[in-house]
Amino acid sequence: MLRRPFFWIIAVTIALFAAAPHGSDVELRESLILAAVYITLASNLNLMLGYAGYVNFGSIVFFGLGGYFCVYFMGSLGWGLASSLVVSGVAVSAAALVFGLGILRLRGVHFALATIGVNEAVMAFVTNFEPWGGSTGIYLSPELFQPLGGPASALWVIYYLLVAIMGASLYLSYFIKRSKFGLGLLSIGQNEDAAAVLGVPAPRYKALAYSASALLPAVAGGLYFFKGAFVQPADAFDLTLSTEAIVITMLGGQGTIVGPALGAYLYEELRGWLLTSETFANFQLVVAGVLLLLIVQFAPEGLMGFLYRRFPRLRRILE
Amino acid sequence: MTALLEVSELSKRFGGLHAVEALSFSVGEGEILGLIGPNGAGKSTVFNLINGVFAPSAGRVAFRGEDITGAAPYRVARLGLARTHQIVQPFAGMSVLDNCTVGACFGRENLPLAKARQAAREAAALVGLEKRLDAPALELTIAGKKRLELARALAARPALLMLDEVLAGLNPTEVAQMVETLRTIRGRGLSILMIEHLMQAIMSLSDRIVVLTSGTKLSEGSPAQVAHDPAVIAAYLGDPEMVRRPP
Amino acid sequence: MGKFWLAAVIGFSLAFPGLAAAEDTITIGMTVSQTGPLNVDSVAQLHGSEFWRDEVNAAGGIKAGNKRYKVRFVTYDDQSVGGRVQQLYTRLIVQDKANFLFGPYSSGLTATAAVISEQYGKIMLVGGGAEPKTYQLGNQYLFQCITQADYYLAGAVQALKEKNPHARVAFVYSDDPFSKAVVASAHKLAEQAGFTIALQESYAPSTTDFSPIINKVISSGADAFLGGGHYPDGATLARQLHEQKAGLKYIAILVAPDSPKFASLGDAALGVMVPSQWEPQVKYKPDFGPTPEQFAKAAYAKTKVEADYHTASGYITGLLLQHAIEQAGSIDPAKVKAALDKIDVTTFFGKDKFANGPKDHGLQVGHEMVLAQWQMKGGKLEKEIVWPEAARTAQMLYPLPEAH
Amino acid sequence: MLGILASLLDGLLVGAVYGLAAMGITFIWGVMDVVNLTHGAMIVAGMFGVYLLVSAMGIPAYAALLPVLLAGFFAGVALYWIAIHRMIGRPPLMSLLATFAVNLVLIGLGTATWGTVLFNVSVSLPGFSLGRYTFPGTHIMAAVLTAVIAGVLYLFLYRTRAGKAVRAVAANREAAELVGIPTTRILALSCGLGVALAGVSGALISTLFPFTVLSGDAYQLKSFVVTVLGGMGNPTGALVAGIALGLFEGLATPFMPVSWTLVIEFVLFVLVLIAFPGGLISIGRRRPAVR
Repeated sequence: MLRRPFFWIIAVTIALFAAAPHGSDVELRESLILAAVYITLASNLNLMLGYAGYVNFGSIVFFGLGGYFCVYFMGSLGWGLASSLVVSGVAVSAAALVFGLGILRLRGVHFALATIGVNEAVMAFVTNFEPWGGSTGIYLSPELFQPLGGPASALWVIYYLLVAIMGASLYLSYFIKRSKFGLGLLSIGQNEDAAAVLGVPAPRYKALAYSASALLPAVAGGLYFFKGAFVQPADAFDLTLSTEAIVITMLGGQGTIVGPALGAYLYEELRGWLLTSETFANFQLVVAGVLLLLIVQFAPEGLMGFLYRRFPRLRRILE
Repeated sequence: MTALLEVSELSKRFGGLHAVEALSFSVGEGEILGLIGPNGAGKSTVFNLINGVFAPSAGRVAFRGEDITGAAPYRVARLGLARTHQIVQPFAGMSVLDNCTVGACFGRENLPLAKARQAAREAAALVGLEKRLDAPALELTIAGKKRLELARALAARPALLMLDEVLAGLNPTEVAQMVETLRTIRGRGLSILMIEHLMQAIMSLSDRIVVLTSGTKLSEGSPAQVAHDPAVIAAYLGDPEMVRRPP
Repeated sequence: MGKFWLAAVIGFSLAFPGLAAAEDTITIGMTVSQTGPLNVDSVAQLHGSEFWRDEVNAAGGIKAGNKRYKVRFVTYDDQSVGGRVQQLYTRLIVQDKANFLFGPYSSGLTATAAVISEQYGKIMLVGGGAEPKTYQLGNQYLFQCITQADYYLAGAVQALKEKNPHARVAFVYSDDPFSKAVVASAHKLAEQAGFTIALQESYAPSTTDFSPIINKVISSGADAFLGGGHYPDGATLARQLHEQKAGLKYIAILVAPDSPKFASLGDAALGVMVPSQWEPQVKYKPDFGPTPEQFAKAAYAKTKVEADYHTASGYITGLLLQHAIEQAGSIDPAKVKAALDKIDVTTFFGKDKFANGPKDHGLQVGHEMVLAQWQMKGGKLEKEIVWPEAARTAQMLYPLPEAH
Repeated sequence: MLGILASLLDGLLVGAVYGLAAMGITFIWGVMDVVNLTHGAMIVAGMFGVYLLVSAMGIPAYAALLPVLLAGFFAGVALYWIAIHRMIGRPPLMSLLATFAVNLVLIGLGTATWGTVLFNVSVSLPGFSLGRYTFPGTHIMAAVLTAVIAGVLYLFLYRTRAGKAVRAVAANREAAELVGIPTTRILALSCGLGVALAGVSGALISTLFPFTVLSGDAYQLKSFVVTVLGGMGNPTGALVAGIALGLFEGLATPFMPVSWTLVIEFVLFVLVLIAFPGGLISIGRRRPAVR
C-alpha cells in the first residue's frame, strides 16, 4: 500500500493545503476552506456515484444533518467541538444506514429521485422541528469560539480540521478503491446483477458505501456551520450544493480519486473568480451552465478520463 | 453417491405462462449433467430458479443438503454454486484480471484480495486468457468473453459449475478448445450442470442427460438411452412414424 | 542626480496638492444579492447606499477634522446564500482594505458575516437584518440601523386595537427567520391587546398556491389578517385573499406591498397595509441631512422609481456612518465606534438610537415603524401613511371595501 | 363541513394544473428516458410569454396560450438538439446533467434580464361561491383548459399516426427504428411536445398567481412528486396523480398545520418510489419500472 506513488501524492496535497495560507494569507484560507469542503463532498459522493454507479442527488442531506447536529450539540447542549463532531458524524452515518436500507432497493433515476425526496423531506421536517429552532434556525454566540482562542484562531483551527477531513476523504476513497470492498462496489457499478451472481453481497455493500459516504460530509457540515455561527434549513439542505458536487465529480472524472478532488478545486476557483470579476458577475450562472453543457456533451469521461486517454502511462501513477 | 444439487417439484409461472412445471432432478458429486431441449423449453429459467435470480412459484432446491429455494444469488454463490450467463455479462470497464478476481473474492472460499488475484490468474490461464489479463473486458472477442464468463466462475472454486450455452457462437476450433478445457476442469472433481445445443459436444461430455420440453421433464438417462428415446426424437425431429410413412 | 528628482517631486506635489495627497478616500465593503431570491430588496438597498455615496462625494466627501474623505464602494454578489459570505467579507477586509462594512441583506447572512467582521473589529452597519438575535450574542461592532423584527407588526396591532378591540386575528406567515420572529412577538402583543387568535399558520417559502390556507382563514371566521413573508408569497397572498373574497376588514402583509410593483395587483392591492421602515410622506424634522421630501424627490430623480423603505435603509446606513465620522472628527474605528454608540438623532428616516449594553450592543432601539396603506387617489393606487397618528398622511381605509 | 368541501374543490382545481405541469416532464421521461431539469425554467418561460404578449399586444391572457404552446414546441425541439440528442441511449445521469446545464443558463439569463422582480398578469373571471367560500373564475378556467389540453394530447397519442409512432418509440426505440420510424424526428417532436406542455402549464399558472424568474423550481419539484405518483412516463397517470395531490393538500390543510403537508408529501414520494415503482395510478401502459 505504502509503495504506491498515489499514497504519497495525497499526503503531499494535504501538506500543500495545510501550508499554503501559512498563518497570514486569510483570504487564501477562506477560498481553500470552500475548496476543501467541495473536495470532501465530491470524494464521498464518488463512493456511490463513481464506484457503485448510484447517483446520490440529495447527498447534501448528510452535510446539512451533520451541521444541525453539531450546532445543536454545541449551541443548545453546550458540548465541546470535538465530541459534537464525532457524535454528529456517527449519528448521520447511522441514519444513512437506515435510509439506505430503504432507498437502496431502487436503481438508476428512481434512486436519484428518492435521494431528492429524502433531502426535501428532512428539510421540511427540520423546518417544523422546534428544538432545532424550526425555520428560524440556530444562532451560535461568539463565546463558543473562546475555547479555540477566540474567533481569529478558531477559524484557523477549523481550517486545519477541514483539511484533515478532506485528507481523510481522499484516503477513504483510496483505501476503499484498493480493497476487496472497493472491488465489490466497482463490480456493482459495472453490472449489479452479474456481480450478485458472482457472490457480491450487493445490498449490504451498497448500504455500507452509502453510510460511509455520509460520515465525513457530516463532520465537514458540522465544522462549516459552526464556522458560520448560524444554520437554517434553506442553507443546510440546499440541493444546488449536491448538484454541484455531481457536476464536480463528472468534471473531474467519476470513479477516479484524483478526479473529484481536481474537479472540486477547479470548480471552486472558477466560481470564486466569476463571482468577483466585473464582466461576468451577473452572468456567472450562464457561464457555469455553458461550461457544464460542453463537458457533458464532449468530454463525458471528465478531465481524468481525457488525461488517461492522452497519457495512458498516467494511469499507473494517478488513481 | 450423495446428491450435490437436489431439485424437486420445481415450478415457475409468469402470469398464465407455465415456464417450468414440477421439475425434479439431481446432480451427483463429480458428475456432468447435460440439460437439453428445444428453444423455449425453460432451460435458462431453471438456471435462474436454482441460483435465485427468480423465486420459484413452487418446489424446493437443495444444495449439499441445505435448502436454497429462492435464496439471493450472492448467498447461493457464496455456498459454492457458480454459473455463467447465456448472454455474456462482463464487467466491461474492468480488466480481465479484475473480472476474475471478483469471482475469486466472493466465491466459496471468500479469499482476501491478494490470494484472490492469484486464484484469478490460475482460472484465466485455465481458459487460455493468461495473455490478456490487463486488457479491459470490453476489448475481448465474443469467444474471449465466453471464456471470461467461465474463468470468473472457476475463480470462485465452486463445488458445482452451471454452464449456460458456453459453446454457443464459437467456431469449431474454439468449440474443441472449450471442450478440452471442460475435460481438464472435470478432472479436478468439479461437478457441472450444462445447457448446450451442440449435440455431439454435450453427448460426449455428459454422464447423464435430462431432456426438457415446455417446462417439463421429457426424459432422463445416459446420453445413449436419451438419444434413442422415441419421445425425444419426436420432440426434436417430429413424429418418428413419419419416417416410415410413404410421402 | 537624486536631489534633482527629489526637488521635482516636491515641486510637483506643491503644484497639485489634491493630487499629491492622493485624495483621502475611505473604502466601504458589502455583499449584495445580485442573484437568488433576495435580489429585489437587496439591490434596492444597494441603490440607496450608492445614492448616499454619490451625494457625499459630490459635496466633496466626509469632513473629519481638517480632512475630507471621498467614499469608495466595493461590492460582491453573495447569491442570497450564506456559503460565500465569509469568503467575500474576508476578501473585502484583507484584500480590498475596507475601512467600514455594510451588512448583507437578510438576518441569516448578517449573522454569518458578523463572525468575520467581529474578528477584525470592523464596524458593520446593517440596513437589512431585522432579526434581533444576532445583536444579542455579544457582538461589539454591529449597528442595526432599522427597526428590529419584534416591532414590525407592533404598529399594525395597536392600530387594529383602535379600530376593532374585539378583532379575530389570523396570523399566516412564511417559514423563514425574519417572518417567524415578527409574528412570534406580534402574537404576544395581540394577546395582550385582548384579540382572539383565530388562526396561527406557517407555510413553506416555496408555497405557490394559498387557496387551502385561505379557506382555513375563512373557516376560522377571522376579520383581521397579519403575516406574509418576503417577496413573491406576500403578493400571491394578497391576490388570492381578494379573489377568494376572504371577507377580511383589515389586512397587513410584510415586505411585499412596500414595492411600487405591488400596485400591479390592481383591486387586490386596495386597502392592503404594510409595516414600513420609511415612506416618502413621513413628516420627520431631520437634525441633519435631507428632509424626507428632498430625499424622495432626489431618489426618484436618480432611480426613476419611487423610493421604497429598502432604498431609504440603504441611504440611512451611509448617513449614520457619515455623522459618526464627522462627530468623531476622524476615521479611526475606535473613535467612530464611540460616536456611533452615542448616536441619538432624528433624520429623514426617523429617530435612530443604538443600544450599547453588553447583551444587546448595536440593537436599534430608537427607530419607529410606520404603517402604510394602498389607497385609491384620483384613480391611481397610492401608498399613504395611516399610522402612527403623528406621521399620518391619510385616514385609514377601514373596514376594507366589500370587494375583499 | 363546507370548509372541507371548499378545500377539496380548490385541491381539484389546482391539482389539475399540477397534473398538466407534470405531464410535460413525464412525457419526455416516458419517450426518451430523459429527466428534463429545464422543466421549471420552461414553465417560467411560459409565464413570461403570456406576460409579454398581454402587456405588449394587449390581447387577453387566454388568447396568448396558443402562441406560447407553439413557442414552447420550437423551444423543445431546440432543447432536443442542443442538449439531449447526443445523450440518447447513454446513462440517464448524462441527460440529467445536460438539461441541468441548460437550466443554469436559462435561470442566469432570466435573472440578468428580469431580475427576480414580481410580475402579475391581471385576469379576472366571474367565479362562483359556496357559502362564504369563493372559487375564482381563473382557477376554474385553468382546470377546464387543462382537461381540454389533456384530451387533445390523448387524441394525438391514440388517434394519430404520429401519436402511434411516439408511443412505439416510447415502448422500444430500437424496435421502432427497425420498423422504419424516423426515431430522431419523433424524439425531437416529443421533446417539443413535452416542453410545449410545460410552457402552456406555465401560461395557465401565470393567470392564477404572481410569479418571478425563480418560481419555476417549486413547480419542478412538485412535478417530480406528481410524476412518480402517477408512474414515470405515464401522462394520464400524471394528470390523475396531480389531481390526487391537490385533493390531498385540500383535505390535509383543515386538519393539520399547513407546513406539515410538505413533510408528508415528500415522505409519501419516497415510499411510493420504493413500494410502487410503477406509480400508484399506473393506468394504461405498464412499463418495467426498474431497468
